[in-house]
Amino acid sequence: MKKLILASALLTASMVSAQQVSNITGSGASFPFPLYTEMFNAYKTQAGVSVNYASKGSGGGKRDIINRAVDFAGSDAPFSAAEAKDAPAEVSFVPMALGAVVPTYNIPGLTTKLKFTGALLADIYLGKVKKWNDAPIAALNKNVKLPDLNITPVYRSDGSGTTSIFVDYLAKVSTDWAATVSKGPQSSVKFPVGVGGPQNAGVAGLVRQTPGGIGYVEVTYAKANKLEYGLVRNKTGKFVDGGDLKEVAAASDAEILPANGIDSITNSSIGYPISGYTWILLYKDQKYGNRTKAQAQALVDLVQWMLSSKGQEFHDKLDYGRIDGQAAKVANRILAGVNYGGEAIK
Amino acid sequence: MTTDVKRPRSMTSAADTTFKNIIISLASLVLVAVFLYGVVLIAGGFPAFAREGFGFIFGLDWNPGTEKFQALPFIAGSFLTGFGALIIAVPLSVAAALFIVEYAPKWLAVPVGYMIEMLAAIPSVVYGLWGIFVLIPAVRSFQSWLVGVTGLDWTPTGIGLMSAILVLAVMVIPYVCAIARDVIQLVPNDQREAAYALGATKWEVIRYGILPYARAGILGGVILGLGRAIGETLAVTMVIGNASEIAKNLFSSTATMSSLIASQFGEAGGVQLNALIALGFLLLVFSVIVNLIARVVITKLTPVGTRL
Amino acid sequence: MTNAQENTAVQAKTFTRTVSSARQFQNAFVGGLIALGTGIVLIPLFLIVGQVIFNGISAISVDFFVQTERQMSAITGGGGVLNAIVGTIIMVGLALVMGLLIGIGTGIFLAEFSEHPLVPLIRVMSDVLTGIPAIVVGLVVYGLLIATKLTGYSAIAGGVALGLIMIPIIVRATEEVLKLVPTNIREAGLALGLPRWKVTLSIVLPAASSGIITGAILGVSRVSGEAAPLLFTSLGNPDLVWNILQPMGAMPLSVYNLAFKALTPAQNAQAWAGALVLMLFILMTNIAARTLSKRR
Amino acid sequence: MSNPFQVQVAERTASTAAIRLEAKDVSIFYGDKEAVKKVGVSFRSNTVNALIGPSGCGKTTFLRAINRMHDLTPGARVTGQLMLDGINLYGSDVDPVDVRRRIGMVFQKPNPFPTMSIYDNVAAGLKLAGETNKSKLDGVVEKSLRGAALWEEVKDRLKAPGASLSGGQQQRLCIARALSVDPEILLMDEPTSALDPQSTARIEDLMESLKEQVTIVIVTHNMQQASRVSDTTSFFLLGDLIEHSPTAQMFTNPKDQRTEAYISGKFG
Repeated sequence: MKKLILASALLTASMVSAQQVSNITGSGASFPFPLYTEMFNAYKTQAGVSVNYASKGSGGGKRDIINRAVDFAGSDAPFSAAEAKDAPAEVSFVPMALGAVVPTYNIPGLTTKLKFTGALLADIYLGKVKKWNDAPIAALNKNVKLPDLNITPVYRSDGSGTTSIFVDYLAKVSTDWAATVSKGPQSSVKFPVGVGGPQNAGVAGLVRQTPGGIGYVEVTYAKANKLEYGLVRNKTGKFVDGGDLKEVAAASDAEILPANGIDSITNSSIGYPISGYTWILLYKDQKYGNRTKAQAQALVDLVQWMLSSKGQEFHDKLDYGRIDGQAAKVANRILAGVNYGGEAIK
Repeated sequence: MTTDVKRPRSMTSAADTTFKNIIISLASLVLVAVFLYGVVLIAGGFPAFAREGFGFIFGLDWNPGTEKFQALPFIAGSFLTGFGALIIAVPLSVAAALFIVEYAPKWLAVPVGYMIEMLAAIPSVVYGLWGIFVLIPAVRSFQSWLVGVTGLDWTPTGIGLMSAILVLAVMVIPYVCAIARDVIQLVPNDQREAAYALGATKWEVIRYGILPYARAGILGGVILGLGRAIGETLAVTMVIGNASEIAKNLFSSTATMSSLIASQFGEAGGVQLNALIALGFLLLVFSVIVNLIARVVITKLTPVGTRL
Repeated sequence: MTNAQENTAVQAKTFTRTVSSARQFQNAFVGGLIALGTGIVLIPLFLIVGQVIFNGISAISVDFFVQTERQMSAITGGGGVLNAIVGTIIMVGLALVMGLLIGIGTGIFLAEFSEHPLVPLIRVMSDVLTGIPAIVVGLVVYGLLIATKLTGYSAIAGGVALGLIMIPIIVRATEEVLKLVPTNIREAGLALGLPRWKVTLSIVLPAASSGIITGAILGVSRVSGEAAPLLFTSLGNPDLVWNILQPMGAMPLSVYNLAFKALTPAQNAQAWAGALVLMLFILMTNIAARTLSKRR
Repeated sequence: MSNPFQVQVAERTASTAAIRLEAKDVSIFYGDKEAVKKVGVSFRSNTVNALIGPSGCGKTTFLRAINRMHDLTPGARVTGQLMLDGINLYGSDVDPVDVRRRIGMVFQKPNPFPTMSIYDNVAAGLKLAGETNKSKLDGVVEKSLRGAALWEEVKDRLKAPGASLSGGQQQRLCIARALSVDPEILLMDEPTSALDPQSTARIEDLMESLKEQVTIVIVTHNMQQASRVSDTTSFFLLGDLIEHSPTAQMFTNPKDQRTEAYISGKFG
């Protein structure tokens, strides 16, 4: 039976290659999933190409692209050393959007936005700050009447790019965190205290249902579901709102994006400090397996469109940061390097 | 008188040999499938086994940050939630089975039986939804009440072992109940009549005339329920909290083998991926053992009228 | 049961005086407990069904059935689950083909060739398949078909995963009903000078068909709600696709994605609506199976 | 394909041999247990031959050996020779399917095919062997049902399920089914033991007319039945064939004391 499947697979594959490419499959990060959903819907109308993106997590996307099980992957994190080693050829990382992670909380009766520092967030998630009226919080929020309420930290129980950006930030601002929990970006870590909820919905649900709860979610999700979230102090000492796209853009502008497109912008000198890139991953040399030039072309067209103003128009509506300025130049240059067995595409 | 012309080969015994071979090949695919399960999981999980040794099974530290992968918390989680669910589900299932077979009039027994089976028709992901939006708040209220009464320094969250146990209990009830019902129905009627003839009350009839006969079969159903509970994934993942540690108390977050696979597989790579596949292998082994024990118990011990 | 009841009645009339009031109290008390337990069992059913209907009904519309997930938008709303409904039908269909072919074949082997030395082994292995959790099935099919690039993410991989779950259910049903077909039916066929394969396929199997169909429907109802094995194999697809070599959506996947990965509360309502549709489908298959097995 | 059995088929009508079926030293074993011991007996063309004896005497076992039904019983083994028109049915190049095609069987309990109509029950033998000619099938069905004296009762409801008939009708349906493939020998294993006296009488009448077409071997518990319907009778006891005689002689003047004891009801 396997033979039969294989035979029919080959048959269909050869049939498909003869036709115009109308399907592209991707998988990976759930962080940009709402954005990509809108983009790909529009792309289907505009270009007639169906893009199927399965939101399964950055790690799953990276694994899929390494296994060449998909045409492209989405990821909020660069390759780990092991992943880079497993990849059979060079994979290009095209930055596609910026996202921010915000601390959301549930304190009954509170109407003003709370202020946090990175160190405070780390101490909360390390279990060092236990009550909402503890001194470190009170010191930052002098005009707010804080209740004598236990803090319940809530984290993502599934592996996630959101966690990756959040813990990367905590590792940069807290030596304790870096020593005991995570040294850098990592999609699932062992949180010393708190409870885990699955997906954004799980975290948000837990926070909403738990008086005294605090969690971290993407700002997009927080806004769409009208969650309370706090401001975070950046290096300049300013308390920044992650929902302000200008601040997120500022964070990326503060750093020069390297030529490979990969950079961590958490704890940036200006802008919102818990921000990160999300990337589209594709093989630099598109000629592999029985991949046709038409397929390669279709993919590059898609990514180009996503980087174009037509693709980037959805960012504002959904509260993702655009890729523009220097980052956009880098992104386009990376995409221009994608080829088909040495042949340039376009 | 007859026109016995030569018959096509398909109408001879020779064709039977071909038929037999086809049937055996089809049946052998079952063996191939089981073999492939073993090969894929062992091959995929081996690096993790090799790295951790017996620590994989007996160690407590699962931490992707330090690349330490030891699975005891999840093995414990699977059995804790499984047995916990049974503690709740078994008495209720047996009660419901007795109600349907022995107590309820037919007009009530039939719809009640249908409704209990409907519980088995609800997809796991729906249980997950229900768990998050209904069960967890309910458990949290209970926790708050408990904290209020005892003054314990807990933060009620609703998420954790207890919620997983409850959701699993609801999910295994239809399985245990169906088997309990079947075996109680199989108890010969003269058992009941003999007991009644001695002047026993209904409960005494059940206690001394029926339960001793049905006990083995019910036990088989209970073990089968344990197998279901261990393998259940999505619903548990949503409510258990998925903390990589053994539950400290009834309400703390923990994880089961299947919930950990579901929540980490998507993001895993490298050794973590191997470790999750190895965990899949352990899960396979445990659930297969549990299921086979259940089958043996049911088939060997239930011939009607045999006492344990 | 009726017998037992009559007995109770008779006993109540004649022996009331000899039963001590303590025993009577115990009897009534336990009866009450049993009824209470049954009531407790039914509570979650009403809660869940009520919750699903209450939350999902608002998102049910014609569009929900004729549009696809591609048309869902966090910004504008709308869209439906046609892609997932079709995907579930296709993949469950594939699983059914695989389950029926291997399941009936194996069932025939176990029942009709019961002297074969492989029978005990294959019976145990079929039971082993029954006990394998769905998530492990997903892992293994992922390792077998996707990691090896044999099929890639595709409906066929999803169908194989669901088929693996369905096989043992059909094996068991087939074996059991074949054993119920009287031996003399087989002998009558053979005595007509028919070869054994013809007797098995054209006389014995049809005689057992309603039982096998019941088993198959139970299998369908069991796998239609499975999301775990599809997450790693069929991947999901927001578009309506018919090509089984492409990734494909399925109802449980849609419910899962809409509930946990979607952005807006309106999309969560669609998750409940999907759950409602899925539950109704599974309920209908269950009722169909029950009706058939009653008629047998 | 040189099958001596089939070659013989073409010539058999021309054969003048009156003996159709002959057993030589036939022993039948279930595992180590010898259920039928070195039986030698012959049955002539167009006769009814009864096998009688107490339960467990081996008569049914012997009957089932004639059309190789034991091939399907694990552990069963037949030794000796069973000849149809001089050809050993257990010869290495004889296909049991061919044997059964020529030697039909009617069973103790009526066993119509459960899912089939009356028509399909009778047509099954030909239809499943690949016959598709509708008018030929119609002809065979009518002829067989007439042969089994059932036609008049069922001709208006041929599409009704076979199982909807009464017990006696079902058994005649089974006889019609057996006749449909035009067997030369018809084996009947206590065909009336599950029927009421009236149905029994009908089937006994039927046997009388059937022997025009076929040679019948019938196992019966009922000695009156044997005396009424059969031309020869064989008495089995504990696996041995004690006596084989013309029926009239057997019941009036048995050669063996044990036969006499049995038919006079001293045991059984």
